Parts: sequence; C-alpha cells; structure tokens
Amino acid sequence: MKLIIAYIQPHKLEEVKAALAKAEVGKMSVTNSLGCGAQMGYEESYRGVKFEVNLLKKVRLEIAVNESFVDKTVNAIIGAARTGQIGDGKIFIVDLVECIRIRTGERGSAAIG
Amino acid sequence: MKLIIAYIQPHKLEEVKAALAKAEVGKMSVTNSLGCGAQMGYEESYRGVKFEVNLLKKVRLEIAVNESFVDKTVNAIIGAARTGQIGDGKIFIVDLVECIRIRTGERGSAAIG
Amino acid sequence: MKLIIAYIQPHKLEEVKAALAKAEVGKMSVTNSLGCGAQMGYEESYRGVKFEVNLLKKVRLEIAVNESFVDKTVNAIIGAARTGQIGDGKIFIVDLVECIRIRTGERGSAAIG
Amino acid sequence: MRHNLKINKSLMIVNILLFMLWAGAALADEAAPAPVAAPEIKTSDLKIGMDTMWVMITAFLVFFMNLGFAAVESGFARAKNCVNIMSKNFVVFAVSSIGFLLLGWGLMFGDGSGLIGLKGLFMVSGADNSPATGGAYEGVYSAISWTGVPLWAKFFFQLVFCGTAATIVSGAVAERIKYLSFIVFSFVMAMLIYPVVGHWVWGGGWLAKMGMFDFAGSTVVHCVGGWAALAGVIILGPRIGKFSNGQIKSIPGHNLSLATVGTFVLWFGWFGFNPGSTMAADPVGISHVAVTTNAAAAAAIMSATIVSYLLLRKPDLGMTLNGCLAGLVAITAPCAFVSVSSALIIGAIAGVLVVLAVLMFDRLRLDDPVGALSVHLVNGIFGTICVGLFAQDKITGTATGNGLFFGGGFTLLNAQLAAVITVGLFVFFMSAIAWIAIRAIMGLRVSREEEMRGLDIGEHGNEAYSGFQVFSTM
Amino acid sequence: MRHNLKINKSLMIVNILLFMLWAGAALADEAAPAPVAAPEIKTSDLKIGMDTMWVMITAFLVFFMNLGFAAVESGFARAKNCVNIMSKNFVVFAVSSIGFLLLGWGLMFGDGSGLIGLKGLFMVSGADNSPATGGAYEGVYSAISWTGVPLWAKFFFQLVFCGTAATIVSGAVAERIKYLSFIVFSFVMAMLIYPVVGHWVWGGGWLAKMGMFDFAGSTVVHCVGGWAALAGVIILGPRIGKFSNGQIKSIPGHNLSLATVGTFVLWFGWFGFNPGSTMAADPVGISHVAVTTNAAAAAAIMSATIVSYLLLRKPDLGMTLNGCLAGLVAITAPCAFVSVSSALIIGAIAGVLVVLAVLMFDRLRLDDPVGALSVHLVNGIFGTICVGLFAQDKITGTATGNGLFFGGGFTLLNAQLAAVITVGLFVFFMSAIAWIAIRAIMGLRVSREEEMRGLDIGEHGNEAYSGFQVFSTM
Amino acid sequence: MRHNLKINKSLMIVNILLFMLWAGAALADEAAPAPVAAPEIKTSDLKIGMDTMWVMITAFLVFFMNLGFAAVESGFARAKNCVNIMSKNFVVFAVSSIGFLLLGWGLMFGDGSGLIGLKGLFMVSGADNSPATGGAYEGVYSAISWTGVPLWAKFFFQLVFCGTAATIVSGAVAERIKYLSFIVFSFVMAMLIYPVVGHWVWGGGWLAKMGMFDFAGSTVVHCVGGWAALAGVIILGPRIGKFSNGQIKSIPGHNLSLATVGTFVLWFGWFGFNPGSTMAADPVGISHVAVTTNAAAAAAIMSATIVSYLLLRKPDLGMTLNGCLAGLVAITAPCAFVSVSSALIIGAIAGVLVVLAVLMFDRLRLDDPVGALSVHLVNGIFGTICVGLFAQDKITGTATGNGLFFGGGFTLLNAQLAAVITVGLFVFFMSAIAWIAIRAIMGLRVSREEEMRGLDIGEHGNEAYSGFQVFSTM
Ligand SMILES: Nc1ncnc2c1ncn2[C@@H]1O[C@H](COP(=O)(O)OP(=O)(O)O)[C@@H](O)[C@H]1O
Ligand SMILES: Nc1ncnc2c1ncn2[C@@H]1O[C@H](COP(=O)(O)OP(=O)(O)O)[C@@H](O)[C@H]1O
Ligand SMILES: Nc1ncnc2c1ncn2[C@@H]1O[C@H](COP(=O)(O)OP(=O)(O)O)[C@@H](O)[C@H]1O
Repeated sequence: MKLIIAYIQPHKLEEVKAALAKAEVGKMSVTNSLGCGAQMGYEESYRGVKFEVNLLKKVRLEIAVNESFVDKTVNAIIGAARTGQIGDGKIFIVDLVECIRIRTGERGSAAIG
Repeated sequence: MKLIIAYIQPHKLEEVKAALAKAEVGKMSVTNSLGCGAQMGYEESYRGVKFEVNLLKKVRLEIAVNESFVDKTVNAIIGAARTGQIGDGKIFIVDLVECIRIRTGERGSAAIG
Repeated sequence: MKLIIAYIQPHKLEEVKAALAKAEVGKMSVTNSLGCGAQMGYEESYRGVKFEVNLLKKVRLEIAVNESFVDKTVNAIIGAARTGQIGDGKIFIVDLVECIRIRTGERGSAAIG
Repeated sequence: MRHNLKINKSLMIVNILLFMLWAGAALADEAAPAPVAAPEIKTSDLKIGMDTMWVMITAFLVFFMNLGFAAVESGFARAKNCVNIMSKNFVVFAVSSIGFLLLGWGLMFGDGSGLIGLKGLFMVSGADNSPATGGAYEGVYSAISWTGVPLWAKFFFQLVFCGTAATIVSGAVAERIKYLSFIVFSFVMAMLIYPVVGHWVWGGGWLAKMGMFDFAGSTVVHCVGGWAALAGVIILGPRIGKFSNGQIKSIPGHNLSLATVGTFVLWFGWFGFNPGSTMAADPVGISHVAVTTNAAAAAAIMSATIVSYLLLRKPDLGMTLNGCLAGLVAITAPCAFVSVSSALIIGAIAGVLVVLAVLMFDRLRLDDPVGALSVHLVNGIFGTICVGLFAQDKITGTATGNGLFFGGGFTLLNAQLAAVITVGLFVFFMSAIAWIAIRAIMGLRVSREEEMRGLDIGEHGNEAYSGFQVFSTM
Repeated sequence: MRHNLKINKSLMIVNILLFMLWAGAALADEAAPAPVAAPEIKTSDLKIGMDTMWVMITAFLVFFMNLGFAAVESGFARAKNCVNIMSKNFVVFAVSSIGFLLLGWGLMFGDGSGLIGLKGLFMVSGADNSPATGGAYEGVYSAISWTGVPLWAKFFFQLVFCGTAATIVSGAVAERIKYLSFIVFSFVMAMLIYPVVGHWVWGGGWLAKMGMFDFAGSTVVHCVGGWAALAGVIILGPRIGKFSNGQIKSIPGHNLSLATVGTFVLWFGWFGFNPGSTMAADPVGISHVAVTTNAAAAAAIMSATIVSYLLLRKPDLGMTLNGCLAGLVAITAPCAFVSVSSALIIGAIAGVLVVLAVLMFDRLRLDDPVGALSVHLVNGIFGTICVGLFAQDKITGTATGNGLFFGGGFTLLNAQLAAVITVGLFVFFMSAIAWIAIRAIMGLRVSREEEMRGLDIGEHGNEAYSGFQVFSTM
Repeated sequence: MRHNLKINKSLMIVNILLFMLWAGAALADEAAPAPVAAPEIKTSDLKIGMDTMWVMITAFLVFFMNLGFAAVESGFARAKNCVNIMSKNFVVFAVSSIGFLLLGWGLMFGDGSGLIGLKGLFMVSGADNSPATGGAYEGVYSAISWTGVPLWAKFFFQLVFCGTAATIVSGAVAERIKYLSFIVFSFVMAMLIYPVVGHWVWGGGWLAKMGMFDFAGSTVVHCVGGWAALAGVIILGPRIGKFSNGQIKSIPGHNLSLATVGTFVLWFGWFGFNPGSTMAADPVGISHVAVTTNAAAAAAIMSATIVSYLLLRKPDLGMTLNGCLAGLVAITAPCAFVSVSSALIIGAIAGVLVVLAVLMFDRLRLDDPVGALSVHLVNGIFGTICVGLFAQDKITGTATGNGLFFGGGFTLLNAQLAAVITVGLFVFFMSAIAWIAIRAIMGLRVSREEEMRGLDIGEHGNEAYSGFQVFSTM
C-alpha cells in the first residue's frame, strides 16, 4: 500500500477529484496548505509598508491506495492538475505499512477503499 | 518508530485525546482536514443555486510513537472514535526513520515522547 | 529521498525559511497545526466557564529532499527554530519512495528541487 | 404608438443634448411650476410636527436595535448557526410588523376592559382623530391619546417596542430551535402575549389603574421577552454538549467583534428607546432620561467588569457587554422617575446581578447561549422594582409619588411588585402553552444530526463564512 | 518670544494648579463672556428650523446607507475581493459628493429645458434665496423651491440620493471590474446620467410636467442605478467560473453576517430615504410614509422567504435579505401615495419578484453577484408602476389622482410607464456608451490571473482578513 | 395573601379571555383615563424643544462614533488582540461618562479662572437655570449659557465629545498596553486633561478670550487625544516585531471589512459632531456645516487614495480610510467658518498629510497601529491652523474675523497657533506624567509572552473568533 501526497493548485481541486473518481479512487483527504517553490510570489502592502508573499495557497491531497492503484491515481492527478505552468505542484509517495478502518477494525488493503 | 496518521470525526477529538492520554500517549499534532469517503455529503444552496458538498470536516491526527506503543495507540483511537457509522475514519501507519527533538537535538526513540 | 516533517513555533517560520534558503532548500509546504506535547497549555474562560486549552498553534513544514540534503535541512531547521524552551518542536523523517513534478512529469530526485 | 414616437423624439434630443452639452440652451427656457403658497403656521401645529419628528426619529433608533440583537446573538453563538440566528432576528421584525398591525395594536391600545383592548382591534382601523389630545380626542385608542402625534406615528413607535420584545426570545433559544417554529411563536408574541401585557400597563389596563409605572418597558418589553424566553429554554432543553456528564461546558461565541458592535448599536438604540418614550420633544424629559440611561449603562459596565475580574480573575468581554445591557434594561422603567445618582446606583447593581445571573443559570442547567435571561428577565424585574424604590415624585413631571427610599412608603413598590408577579405568571404560563402547542403540532427542536452539523446547513442550506476554515470540535 | 514666555508661565501655573487641585481658586474669578441676547422668535423661522432638522437628519440616515451597501455587497462576494468592494463603495460617495457639487446639482435642479437644467450649473453657485418658498422664491433652482430649507440643506439631501444611485452599480459589477474604471464611471453617473433623469422627474422636467410621480426615487434612484448596472453586467461578462460548461455555478458570499448587518442598515436608512423625501416635518406625511415603507419591507421579507422555501426547499438567507430590499425599493415611489394595505400587497409581490428575478438573471447568464438587478432594477420598475395602480388621490396630501385599481383609469399609469420606458432607454443607452468608452480608453476588466487571485491583492495589494485561513477552490 | 388571590383571579380571567378571545367584551367597558389638558404653547418653548432635540440627536450620533472607533481600531489590529481592543473601546466611554460627571464637566464649564473651572465642580451640581440664556441666565456654568437647552442636554452633548478624546488614545497604544493601565489613564483624560483644555477653549478660558476659534474640536478633542496618544506611544515603545533589525515590518490588520464599517460609522457620526456643535437647530448653520464637513471628507478620500496610488503604486484601503478621517478631523475646527470651496481644499491637503504622516511616523520608529497620530494629531493641528487661514467672517454668523487668505492678517492665525502650541505642550506634558506614573505604580505594558500569544487570552482569557483557523506568524 502507498500513501500518495499531492500538492495542487486550489482551483484544480474539482477537476482532480473528478479525474480520481473516473479512476475509481473515491476516497481522499484534503487540506489547505501554503507552498513555497519555484513559483513567484507577489507583493502586498499595508499602510505604506510593502512585503513579499512567497507562500502560495495550495491544496494538499492525501490518498491511501493499494499498489495496483498507484499509477492510475498519479496519472489521474497529473492529467487533471497539469497546466504546464510553474506552480502546478508535486506528488510524493511513501510506503504505507498499515491501514485500518476505524468503523470496522478492518486492516490492510481491505480497509483502504 | 512509526508515524500514525488518523482521520476522525471532529466531535470525537476530545474523547480520543482522553483515550490516548490513558494509553500514555500524550504527544500529537492535530490538523483540520476535509474528507471524501463513503460518507454521504449534503446539499447546500446559495441564492437559488444548489451544490453538493462531499468534502466533510475531519480532524487529522499525526502521532509519532515507538513500536511498542503502536497497538496501544491504534486501539485507543479506535476505542474512542468508533461509532459504527460510516464516516468514523481511518488510521494510516508509515515507518518513521528518524525523529528529532528540536529543543535538545535528541534523536530516535528518546525524542518521540 | 526523504520526506522531512517538522513542527515549529509559528513565530519561528520566517527564520527557518531564511535558514533553509541559506542551505539551498527553497521548496517546502507549510500547514498550520495544533500541537499537544510537553508544553503547558493555558486557561481560557467564556461567560464565566473556564476551560483548558492544551492544543497550541504550531506550524507544520513538509520538505521533500534528496539524501544529500537531509542533514543540511535538519540542521538548518534546528539552528533557526531552537530556543531551548519546551515547545520548540520536533522533526520527523520518513522515506520517500517517489516524487513527481506535475508540470513536467519528471520523477525522482530530479523532481524534488 | 403616439407615445412611443414622442419618447423616441425626446430621447434623440436628449442625446444630441448631452453630446454637445449646452445645445439644450437652445430650447426655450420654461417657467418653473406654479409655487404652492405656504400655509400660515400655528404653534400647535409646530408642536405636533416637533413631537412627531421626535417620536419617529427615536422609533427609527429603536428599530435599529434589531441589528444590535442580531449581531450580539449571532456573535455569541457558533459559526455553524450564524445564518440561522441572523435569519431569525431578521425575519422576527417582519413578523412583529404584520402581527402588531393585524391585531396586536388593537388588543393593546383599543378601549376595552382592564385586561384587553376590545375596540378597533384589527389593522389599526378604529375611529381616531389624532393628533388631537386629551379632551379634544375622539376615538377608540384613548389610552394613548395623551401624546399629540398622528395615529401612524403612535403605531410605529409602539411597533418597534413590540418587535424588541419578540426579538429577545431569539437569543435564548438559539442554536437548537426550528426556524419555522420560532416564527410561529413570534407571531403569538406580537399578536397576543405582548399586547395583553402592554394593555395592562400602557393601554390603560388594570396595572396602569393600580398606579404601576414602567416608563419605557422594563416590564412590558424586557420581562415579557424574558419570561417567554425562560419558558422556551426550559421546554427546549440545553444544547448538545453544554452540560455533559455533570459538567458545565463552555461553548464560545464565534465572533466577539460582531457581539461588541451589536452591543454598541443596542446602547445607541436605547437613546431612542428611553428618551423617545416621552413621545414628545419635552426638553427636560428627554435630556434627563438620556443622562440617567447612559449613567446606568456606564455604572453597569464598570461593575460587571470588576465583578467578573474578581470572580473569574479576568475581565470577560462577554460579561462587560452583558453588563452594559443589564444596566440599560434596569434603567428602562425608572429612567424618567429617578435622579442621575440613583441611576448610577441602579446601574451598578444591575452589572453585578447580570454576572451572578449568568453563573446561576448555568448552575441551574438552563442553557441560554447569549445571556438573554440574565439581561432581560433578571434586570427587567430589578428595574421594575427600582421604580418603587428610587422614584422621586415629578422629577421630570410625572406624578409617580416617591419610592420607598425617598419616603414614599410601599404604595408604589407594591404596584410594581404586583406587575412583576402577575406579568411573570401570565407570560410564563401563556408562552409555555404556546411552546408546547407548537412542539405538539410541528416540533420545536432540530434533529441531533442537524444540531451537530449546524442549523445553517440544516435549516437554510447556507454557510455563513464560505471559504473560511472554521474548525470546531463542538 | 514673549509668546513663549507667556505660555511657559501659564503652563507652570496649570501644573501647580492641577497638583494641589484647588490652588487655582486663588486666581481672581473672571466674569463670564457678555451674554448674547436671544433673538425674538417667529413661527415661520421655527418651521424652517424644524424642516431643516428633518431634512438633515434623514439625509444623514440616507448617507448611512452607504455602509449598508458596502456591507451587503462585500458580504455576498468572496473574501479575496472584499477589500476591493469596500474600497469601491467607500470611494464612490466621495466621487458623488464632488461630481454632484461640480455639475450634477445644476443639471438636475437648475432652471432650464424639460430635458436638463441650464442655470447655476456649476458648484451650486446660482442665485437663490432659500429658504424662501413658492412666490417668495427668487433664484434659479425653482423646481425645488417648494421646500422651505436653506440651499445647502437641499443640496445635501439630494446629494445622498445621487450617491445611492451610483453605489447600486458597484455590487453588480463586483469581483471583476477595475477599480479605476469603476471610479471613472461613477463620475459619469453622478455628473451626467443621474442628474438628467433627476431633472426630468424632480427638476421640473418633462416627466414631472407629464404628471409622473416618483415620491422617493424608485425610478430616479433605483432604476437609474439598475439600468446602469445592467449595461455594466452585459459589457463586463460573468465572473470566471460562474457559468462553466453550460452550468450555473454558485459562488457563495464570504460573510453573511456582514450582509445581514448591511441589510439592517439599509432598512434603517430607508426611514430617512422615504419619510425624508417629504423634505418637511409634515407629521401626517412622515408617519404615513414610515409605516407604508416598513409594511412593504415586512411583507416582502415574508413572501421572499416563503417563495424560496417552496422553490428551493430551504429558506435562503440571501433571498430573505434581497426580499427586504426589494420591498423597500418597490415602495419607494408609492410610499406617500398608497394606503398601508396597498403597501402590504406591493411588498408581498416585490418579495416574489426578487426571488424569481434572481433565478431568471442566472438563467439569462447575467452574472450579478449581489442581486442588484433583481432588487433595484426589477423592483424599481415595479414600484414605479405601482403608483399608477395603487395611488389614492391626496392620501397624504399630494394630488396624484387615483391609480388604476382605485378608479383613476390609465392617466397616471401611462405617465409612470412613459417614465419606466424612457428612463430605461436613456440610462441603458448612455451608460452602455460610458462603459464602452471606458473600456476603450483604460480597460474595464482585470486580468484572468488577477481575478483568480482576487482583486484585493491585484488592485490594492491588501488582504481583507490577514491571519485567517481562507481556503477557496474558486 | 389577598394580593395573590387577586392575581390568580385576574389571571384566570385573562386566560379565559384569551381562549374565547372576545369574552372580555362581557366586562363593562371602562372610561379612558381623564385626559390631560394640553398646555398653551409659547414659541420660545418650541425653540427650546427644537434645539434640545437637535442637541440630543446629534449627541447620539457622536456617541455612536464609539462603535466606529472600536471597529476601525480592532480591524487594523491583529485577531489575537481583537477582544482587548474591543474591551478598551467599550469600557472607555463608561469611564468617560463617570469621570466627566464626577469632575470633568465642572472643571471645563464651571465659572472660574482662565485656566480651570472652579464652581459647581462635582456631579454637575452647580446652580443653573438653563435653558435660560444670555442675560436671563443665572448659574455657575455661564460659559455655555449661550445655548438654550436644559443643563443635562448640555452635559450629555459635552460628554460624548469628552468620550471621543479619550477613545482616540486607545488605538495608538493598542496591542501592547495593559487593560487596567489604559482604564486608569482614561480616567485621567476624562477628569483632568481634557476638561482643562476644554475650559481654555470652550469654557471661557484664556484661549477663548484670546479670540481662538475651534468650532467642533480639532484642538479640544483631536489634538488632545493625539498628544496623549503620542506620549503613550513613545513611553510604551513599539510592538514586538514592528521594527526588527532596522527594518520596518508591516503588521496587517485582521479585518478590513470591520475597519471600513467603522470608518463609515465615524463619517456618519461626524454629522453629529460638527453640525451638532451649533447646539441649536440653526438652519443655515447646520446645513452649511454638514456640507463643508462632507466636502472635506470627500476631497481627503480622493487625495489620500491618489497619493497612496502614486507613492505605493496601489491604492491602499487603509490609506483611503485614514484619508477620510483626516479630512473630517481637519474640517472640525473650521467647518462653520469657511466656505465649501475652502473645505474642499482643506480636505484635499488633509488627505495628503495623513499618508505622508503614516510613512513619517514609521520612519520615526513610532509605532501607531491604527494611524491615530496621523489622523487626529497631525490633522487636528492642521485643522486648527486652517481656521486662521481660511476663515471668512460671519460666513455662518460667528464673528471670527477673516483668516490670512481672506485678508484678515495674522490676528486669528496667531490665536490658533497659540492654541496649537500651548495645548500641545500642556497635554503632552501632562499625559507623559500620567503614563509614567501609571507605569511606576501598576506597569504599562504586558509581558513579552503575553504580547506574543495575544492580549485577548492574556488580559481577558477570551478568543475573538473561536472556531476560526487563525494562523499568523507574528
Ligand atoms: N521539495 C518540496 N517539498 C515540499 N513541497 C514541495 C516541494 N517542491 C514543491 N512543493 C510543493 O509544490 C508546489 C508547487 O511547486 P513549484 O516548484 O512552485 O511548481 P513546479 O513544481 O511546477 O516547479 C509548491 O508550492 C509546494 O507546495
Ligand atoms: N483511502 C483514503 N485515503 C485518504 N483518506 C481516506 C481514505 N479513506 C478514508 N479516508 C478519510 O477517512 C474519512 C472517513 O472515511 P469514510 O469512508 O467516510 O468512512 P468509513 O471509513 O467509516 O467508511 C474520510 O472522510 C477521509 O478523510
Ligand atoms: N510524538 C509526537 N507526535 C506528533 N507530534 C509531536 C510529537 N511530539 C511533539 N510533537 C509536536 O511538537 C510540538 C512540540 O513538542 P513539545 O513536547 O511541546 O516540545 P518539546 O519537543 O520541546 O518537548 C508539539 O506541540 C507537537 O505539535
């Protein structure tokens, strides 16, 4: 099992969710996050004092999947989130050693979906 | 060492914290998150336009523990968070290769608690 | 590749970012989080009813780096975030099996920076 | 057809006109409309004009208090119920406006028995030659014929007071009551409960005849609202989580800026509420009342802040705000009958009372999210009694006789107590019946699931702060 | 030098004084300034004073509506555009104040042709002997010489109305228009478009002569604002994401508390808007108008809430709020010409109209973030027509003749319809030209990137809610 | 006992009554209370009524400015200090109300020396036969006997001005001052500092005699507040992080909607502040003042926006809001003495001044979170001087003589400058002493830890926005 962490542009969330649904990945957790990367920030000013904002709003997706779903999931995300412009985001994958459904106590692959 | 990630219902947080304390797991990090799973969403409407909300408020717990605490922790969470109804949440466990306490620089198991 | 997760005091964020930049670690994701640890909470009261607050505001950093950058990164964080007082925070490190840049589809080490 | 032609022609002209801006000058300059001859002016007419202005402007201020109540009540509640509370407080004045027009006014001011009005009951349709006053008055609303303003001015001023009574209930039953059920109850308040009590005190009813005095409504408005709220609180029960396993849990309000803004608005509106109740631009009266009103509020703010400082070790903003309102409620009945120094004392006591009351109602397991009972009920009673204690005969003209502390003995005090008790019993009883009837017919409380998720989504399908990360474990 | 010495001396004294507080007593007590002898008082002067007071106070209330519009419009928009909307609504009254002073007033009230004013055009500088009225009046602003108040009082009262018309546009074009372009358009509104229509109806222009009646501005203010907004909405196009792939998407407002507070303020301000339009402390008039105004609002709130209940299965707060405004807009023209019962009917219909209109404009793919068109345009037209239907001759004194429903036939109705059509054509046409010209010269709409990130950062470099986690996928 | 019986009986009846609603009709219809005969009306009484109405209503508007200050100041501060600022701004008016009643009024208006009042010092208890004016006046408050309203009306109007001066300080010292210490300082302001200056200018003191003019308080209210704030800012030092390692850091306000709402309220309240200062319903005066006041605000909004556009490349909302307030402060002294055109010029300059001042105070490392110094101090001084420059003799009746620009030479200007300097020295000096004394006795600034976590939790144990994710790295 793998835990897929993806950072995308907020306004891409709906499309990514749709793409994941098509790929039969229906479960995920979403958190808002601030990203610092290659993408340029912007300048704000307040009462005459300027300041640089280089933490940009991103959406963080956390998706636990079985091995067989990894590629599907990654491709779905890339397919929907890519604009080709800096700031599109990243996908990180880590090993998932266990997954438990609280409601039933089920463990492992069975609990993921 | 393991990093335990748990998604639970927000109103279960207090009970889960209590249960963890009983299990002598006192340290954790909590983030609010939006979850998309088996649980049904609901309909909102604004000025006559309806829309489906299927991202539901959840609480994300991140708890780093030593191997010996993994089961205790998981059981404590399950015990307190389970209602038997869809939406109770999930627990994910990943390997933790290192843990460092910033204040002291301690590393490994010693730094976790 | 490693995924470095660090919890620090919110008011240390600017310094930590600066230190990371010096260490040539320019990319990261930041999320606000509530931490429960050794640090004492405080009491709030509302209309005559008191209650303990023991979830304290923290900032969660998520930084994906190549092996060669792990120590640099950790040291930079410690160097900037340490005050020597309880509440300074923790650093967790997990293995990163894959990293993909959405914009280009690049994978692995190349995609991290 | 001709019409259209004409229009197009003029339109074309207009445009030409505007593009070479002055061309219009070409057109013959037309004479101004024949001037209307100014009517000769009688001082009695001027007086009527002045008094009407005062009554209307102060009525506008009282109307504005609706904003204050909405802001205070939603600010003290959770974000997930904010839309619902705003809706309740917004719609309730519409309900009062219609209910008081249909029947309320007639029941309250129509000539009738000592208990209710019986003439000109519906749609303010009774015979009436206002602004004629006193002996010159001919009509069925004689109880309010002492003020020389047009009938609709009287109606509007009384309407905004009725609205206040109805809105008080909203906060106490917040975060758990069904929207529709609340609306129905508000109709009952505006059409029956409030007007009947109003008749007793201001409509020439039995309490008025008994020599009971309530200048601006500590009893008529605040006690009525408060007792109805108490009945509702008891019958509804507490919010989920407020009293869990024997403990009193705090459920913090989501927006104390909003609550503070609301309290300022209420304080502001009270300068309409109390000074306006002269219903005439009586210089001495209105300035005296404004000062007593403000003095009581100020004293109450200080005492409430100090007491919460001592009792809770920190000065709770919620207590300071409630303190202000407590002082204002307490001075509402006596404002025109007591001295400024007495007002300071009354206010100071009110500020202490409200803090203790908030703690008490929690101990009594009565869940009042915004402190409506502590503010309006407790201090409405206290203020009514204060008339019997602090009144000084004719201090602004009204022959109240002196209160107990000024050598007037118990006469006045007894009348005030009679009002406190009878109004309390009547309103509590009547509204309990209404609440129970509504519960039987349409239900009163939302489902547990809905309460957990919030009434905004449950009752309205709306979110108050879309886009904001609102995160609550309650 | 001497000065300084003197200052230091007095300062020293002051301090000594204040430290041993009464020492000052030592100084010789000085006589009070010679008292000014009180002038003898004429009733006509009192009348002028009273009327001026009424005009000014109600004007203040109307001014206050700017807050209401700002709050409603930003509350119904997204957090990322909040600073921009607040800025627009804040600066627009400054623009109106200057524009109406420079030229607007003159165009509107200067004696001139039936189409525009031509005398005393600039800076309200024409000859004028106000508060003289009727025959006694000598000056170039005779169309408004019927009210006996000083010229600046007339100007100020008319100015706040002009400001309202300009501010209406702001909401409809929100979340995508360039700040500067909006400011320029506002100047055009305040200096040209509004005053011209104003001249037709209130400036003794051709519609006035035709016997068209608009008591407080359903046409002059609300239709004018509404038509200008419509032109803007069409020319600007919808916000990104509002109508994506054939669907109507909802873009929820970020702060419904703010929107509710704003609506209360508007309701409150309307008691200046309508009753104030008597421009005299006429007791019967102002009380009648206040009651019709409130009755219409109340009825509209109820009907809008019920209709959204039925149509959308849940009572949407946004609809309730728009309902209130719809009722107020609709009663603005007829408030002084119809009975309270008619006001209830007018309001009830307005509440239904606004809900249907909101749905309709969405279907028409016209993106109006705050419902300005449904409220001000649709109900401005409806209200203007209502005069022709519900008017009762001399109900508060004005000889309007009866409306269709009261046996007056079509005379009045035709005049009203003529106004609706000509004003509509004129304003829509003129403002379309203005919008297009502005677009050609300086651009009208912000870049796609800016719209995505929000106009607050793009146009102002500010954030409305710094520190709050605001998270929106739109 | 008997009582209870009686009550129960009537209660039963009531219920029976209400259930078969008309049964009541059975009871004999009772006569209405004997009508009170209307007193005959003198025009002088009407004048008193009118003037009192005007004074009270405008006083209410000025009172309402407390809401404006609270909203602006907390909106410009961080969320974590919002409860504290709201508390300060809420409690400060209570403090002023009590302090000004106890001693302030007497010091300010009591007959006495040129430096302080000495008669009728405490509790407004001096002999006084108001509303008698001029020669007819007998009492110890002769300096204010020119206005024909009751004593309590005079007191209340002056009280709300005192409250404004005290509240100005709050914003400048925000986000770091101890709650209690601020309260103590406010007492000093309301009881000593403000009344003494007030006596000099409005209490028949030495500046008044010198021929200095301050119509509504640029000096008496705004400079006094501003100088006291400056002393506080210097003695308190900047907020942690504002000036870190040589750089000026920006600490964005948490709620610009709230700040904008607040500024609208202040603008609205200023129509009480300036036109009300006629303290009589003088038609020409109040309409002229309202227009000059608004013109200055409008011009200042435009100029501040333009300047921040040019200097900062983007129009900062904060600057636009401060601009409005700057214009209002600047016109406060001259509003009744200058023409509308002059008002436009004064406003335009004020708008530029405030932007430059904000930048300047930052450069000077004086940390004023809300711009109180730039608005009230800088423009209070500027406005006071403007009287000496732009005044036109008797433009609304007052014999000020002409200002420098209108051929009046330096006489008036010198008097104004004398006031600016002496008031500045006195207030700065006195308040510095007060601040230092308070620091010595009870401490002035919260601990570093508390400042980091926020004063809401530290001082009050409250959270302003419970449930909202507020996330700030400062
Ligand atoms: N090494 C990293 N560790 C953590 N988060 C990252 C890392 N690199 C990128 N991100 C996240 O991905 C987002 C997009 O990355 P960015 O470099 O701006 O665009 P791109 O990947 O197209 O170059 C960043 O805002 C950040 O949230
Ligand atoms: N595969 C997954 N990846 C990430 N988060 C998940 C996954 N499955 C469930 N979750 C989280 O757990 C929450 C509860 O899951 P849900 O399926 O609704 O209930 P249940 O687990 O009882 O069937 C979801 O809202 C989501 O936040
Ligand atoms: N075992 C853990 N699991 C998850 N988060 C932790 C853990 N221990 C500490 N943290 C995070 O680190 C923060 C600081 O830890 P704390 O114990 O308060 O200080 P210190 O590490 O200096 O003793 C906590 O608030 C929490 O957010």
